[in-house]
Amino acid sequence: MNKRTTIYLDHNATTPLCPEAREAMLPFIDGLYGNPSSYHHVGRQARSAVEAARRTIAEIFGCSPAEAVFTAGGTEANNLALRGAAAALKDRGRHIITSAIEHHSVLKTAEALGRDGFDITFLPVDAQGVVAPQAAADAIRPDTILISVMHANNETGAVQPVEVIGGAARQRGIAFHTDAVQAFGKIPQGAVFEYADMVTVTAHKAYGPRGAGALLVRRGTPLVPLMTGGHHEQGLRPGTENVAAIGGFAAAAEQAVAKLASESARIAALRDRFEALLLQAISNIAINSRGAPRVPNTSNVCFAGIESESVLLHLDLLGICASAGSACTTGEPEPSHVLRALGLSSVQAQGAVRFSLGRATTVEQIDTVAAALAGIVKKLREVSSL
Amino acid sequence: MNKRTTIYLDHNATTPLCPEAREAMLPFIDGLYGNPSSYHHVGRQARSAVEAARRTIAEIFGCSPAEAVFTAGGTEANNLALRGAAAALKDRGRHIITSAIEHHSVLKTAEALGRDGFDITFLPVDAQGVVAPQAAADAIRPDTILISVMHANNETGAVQPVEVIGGAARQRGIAFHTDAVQAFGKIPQGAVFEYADMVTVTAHKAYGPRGAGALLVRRGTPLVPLMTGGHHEQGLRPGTENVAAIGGFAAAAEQAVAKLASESARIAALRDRFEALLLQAISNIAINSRGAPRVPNTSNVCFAGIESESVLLHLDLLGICASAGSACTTGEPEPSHVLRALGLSSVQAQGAVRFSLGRATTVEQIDTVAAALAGIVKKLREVSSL
Amino acid sequence: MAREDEDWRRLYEQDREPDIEDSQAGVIFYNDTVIEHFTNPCNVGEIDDADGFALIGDPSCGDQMKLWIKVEAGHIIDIKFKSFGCPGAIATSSMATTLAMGMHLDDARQLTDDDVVRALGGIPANKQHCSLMGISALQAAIRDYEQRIVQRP
Amino acid sequence: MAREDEDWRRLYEQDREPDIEDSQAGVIFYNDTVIEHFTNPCNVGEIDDADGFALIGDPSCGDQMKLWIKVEAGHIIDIKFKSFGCPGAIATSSMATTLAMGMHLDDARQLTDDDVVRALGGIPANKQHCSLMGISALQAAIRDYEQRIVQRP
Ligand SMILES: Cc1ncc(COP(=O)(O)O)c(C=O)c1O
Ligand SMILES: Cc1ncc(COP(=O)(O)O)c(C=O)c1O
Repeated sequence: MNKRTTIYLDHNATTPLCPEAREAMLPFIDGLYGNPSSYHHVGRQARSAVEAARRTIAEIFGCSPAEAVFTAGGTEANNLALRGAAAALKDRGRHIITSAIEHHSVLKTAEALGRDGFDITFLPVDAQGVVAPQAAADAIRPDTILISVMHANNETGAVQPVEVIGGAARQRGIAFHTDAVQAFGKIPQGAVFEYADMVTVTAHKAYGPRGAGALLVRRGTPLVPLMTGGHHEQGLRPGTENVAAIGGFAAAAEQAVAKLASESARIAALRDRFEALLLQAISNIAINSRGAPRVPNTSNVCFAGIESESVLLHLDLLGICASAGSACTTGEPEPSHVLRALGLSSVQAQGAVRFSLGRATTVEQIDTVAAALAGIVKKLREVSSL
Repeated sequence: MNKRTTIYLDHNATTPLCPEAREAMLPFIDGLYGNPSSYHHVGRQARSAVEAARRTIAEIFGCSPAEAVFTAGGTEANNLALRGAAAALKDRGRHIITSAIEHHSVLKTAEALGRDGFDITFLPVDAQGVVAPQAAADAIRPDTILISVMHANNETGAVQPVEVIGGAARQRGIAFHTDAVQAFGKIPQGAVFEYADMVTVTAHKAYGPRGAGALLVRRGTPLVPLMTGGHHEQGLRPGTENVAAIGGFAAAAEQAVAKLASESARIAALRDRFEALLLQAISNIAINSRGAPRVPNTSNVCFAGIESESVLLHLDLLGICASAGSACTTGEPEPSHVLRALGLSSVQAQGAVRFSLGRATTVEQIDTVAAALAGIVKKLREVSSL
Repeated sequence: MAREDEDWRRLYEQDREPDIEDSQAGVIFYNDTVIEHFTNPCNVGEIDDADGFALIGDPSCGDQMKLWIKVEAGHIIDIKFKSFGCPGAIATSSMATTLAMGMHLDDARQLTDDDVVRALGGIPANKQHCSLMGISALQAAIRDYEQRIVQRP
Repeated sequence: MAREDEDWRRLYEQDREPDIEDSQAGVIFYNDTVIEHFTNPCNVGEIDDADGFALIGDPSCGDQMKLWIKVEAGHIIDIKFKSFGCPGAIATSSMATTLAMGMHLDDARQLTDDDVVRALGGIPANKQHCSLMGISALQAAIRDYEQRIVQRP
């Protein structure tokens, strides 16, 4: 071990590309450059690839290919779901329900709709970071048009009761959207349209490439496109398709589903070992959402008395990659809205570090990181004024 | 010649990836998978790449890096420009000017804004497919907030007087946007902010990858983002950056600029040869916008008495790729709105085929296609009832 | 078939194997029978002394067809067409005339667009409307023939 | 420096060459001097019989600092700090105390955050506010010392 090797525990931020996705993409980078809308054989090859990918994604989610709308990623899919449904349903009502722990691409979009004349209810979570289904049901009003609750939280990994909330929504004829970006490939999802009308997924959080995501839209769900242009993606998302990324997405998704059972057991064991080691070696720590059902790879740890960026920099100097809150908030000192929603104080939330494990994570890595953290925390606490 | 070789004359639909773009992308497909928003070294590598690409694009267009907003492509950039400026300026006025020959991502967006309470003027074009600058100036009203006129038309190649129209807009304090998707890499553009406030470009029309485009936004231009989420791209475009595509875009853009002078001369000569051969061999044809300033690679030909899909299929059976109208309208029999705007009848417009040449186009290919067309047109005219 | 001597036709005879893998081999939209009827349509032409004629379609909407028939003893003994339109229109015109050739008028009257589509082995969904054209023209030409008989002094 | 014996510290001693090319080698945000003051901060601790003390910052807003000084003959003969905050806060605290150590109070009063930033060779723009903390705490501790003298019976 003469060379710093990277230990990557930031899989909730993004994942490396799996070999299958790489293989699926390369032909479309190297020679198959066609535009799927073109008439000729070069275009048809591209169209075949896109439609094959669409069938793969549809099969995985138990929907029909026409119900899978490819986007450039999760943020776009979330915006399409919320803004699109709000625009389509605004004459039926103006009330939208979401949760306080959504990813910014849902949360800020809901806030923006709030400024545009919609009335938004942000459901609270309990101390474990889970939305109470009853709270969701109670929030429903006659003018409620849309409910959006994420499947798994990106910061804590807490799994939300989307089946129950979705069921309540469907019973009342209200559209239900779930951001499944962090759930996909980590927990089984089954036939998503049994409880949801719209589901967001993105390739790059599941060993696929950047540049492809999807909004699954159950047939009949009212939706106004975010953008206008050509007639791509069933009229819901114009723009020349990113064929390589879409092909890579499908290949990665297939792998994610195939590996789900074995990998989630393996990764959950590593995560549990990691947490046991930390609890043993470091006093005054709290593992957020530990009492909730969680996706197997995520461990969100509060180190009392120290500030997370200092932990991250120490880790980074050792080649260890982790994150504080969500990756999107780097550069802003504001503490995580998710941890605040769990009831943590601002000071506590500032000491939170997220470790998100993945396919390449090993026992040795876990042990190295736990040992490193024990030292880092000790050192920072010696400096700390708290 | 025992094997059908592809002759690709559809570069306005999309282009193959140039080797430089491929080289720039591969590291980010193979190992450098970081999320640019992440704190650690894996993320920083990605961020460095994105910022280097931004500097490259900015330098090419003579703007500052902070003025380059990466998007997933041209359609998104056009939507951001039109919808974003309309939303930002709606209290100042509701009148928007665009042209009748815009790409659908501008045209349909303008129409959508028209349904949302904006008043849209669609400037006509002359018989050569060019907007008269005076018409643009005359259309300006006290409540005009935005003018959007494309730099080069995708179907005919006709170059629009954007400098003059942009100058008139600036004089009146009106935001000017130009869709430069088809101009970039084909004609010199200089410092675009001298006449425009917003400029759309997309990588895949200039030998870059699918999945990256940019809206260049001059500092101070009022713009509301299309989507909400993280703080990426100066707050104007949230979502995890497609690092590989952005890197490939910058590499391709550098090449496009470096090769512009030599390639445009070479390609213009081929295009002229092609048109001369056709005019010589086939009676009753018309080359659209031939009297206008055109980008060097585009030839839009009307074959009287026959329908373009029949020409395309014959060509395709010979391995020759061309398109009818814009690629986006495949599957719809409606004749090109661009050619109708030039004053062509519906029947004439249906006989139009677009040939768009590119870097790999050779004299031999041109001669082969011209010969093939002579035969195809003769055959189809023998069948034709017109 | 008559034009096999022409230069440009020789290009078609080349090995059609594409230089880049195309799972759909050839054309996605149209099957080989359709392609064959498009590239080598049967019964193209006009009949100067036709017994029945029809002009249908609107070229400004995408297609137009002219169809001539010659009838003897209740049978269509010759049929010719000309067509302005997409490959689907040309192929279905060719197939409709092929089916009708030699038929007794009573049988020809029973021909439907389904028969044409079936004979072609199917055509893409967005081209179904084309298949109507050949049959509509045929029926219109038969009606024209019948009307001429009625009007015969 | 005192903890070089610890297990986890050994990790730092490894060759830092990254396994994947990192043009920025190490950390983009902070230069080597900042990193050094962050990983091995100087003057960490408390002074039991301090002559001046200051507590500044609000931990719920991101950082807090405590600073103690010992003064003899108008000179700062000892200085210690404790800091809750980001790497920028720790490094600037370390540098501020390093600069002030041994200084005459008249000179120490002239120290500004610019001096700290300059001594560190710069810090990232979004961390400039941290650099204020060390200096603010120093000035507050000096004021505290002065006040105690005035109040001395
Ligand atoms: C829960 C969740 N939703 C949405 C997103 C956004 O996805 P993307 O980065 O593909 O835009 C992310 C990741 O950043 C996420 O974690
Ligand atoms: C003039 C013009 N504008 C915009 C676009 C849309 O670009 P993209 O395919 O990257 O969405 C195109 C191409 O389709 C175009 O030709």
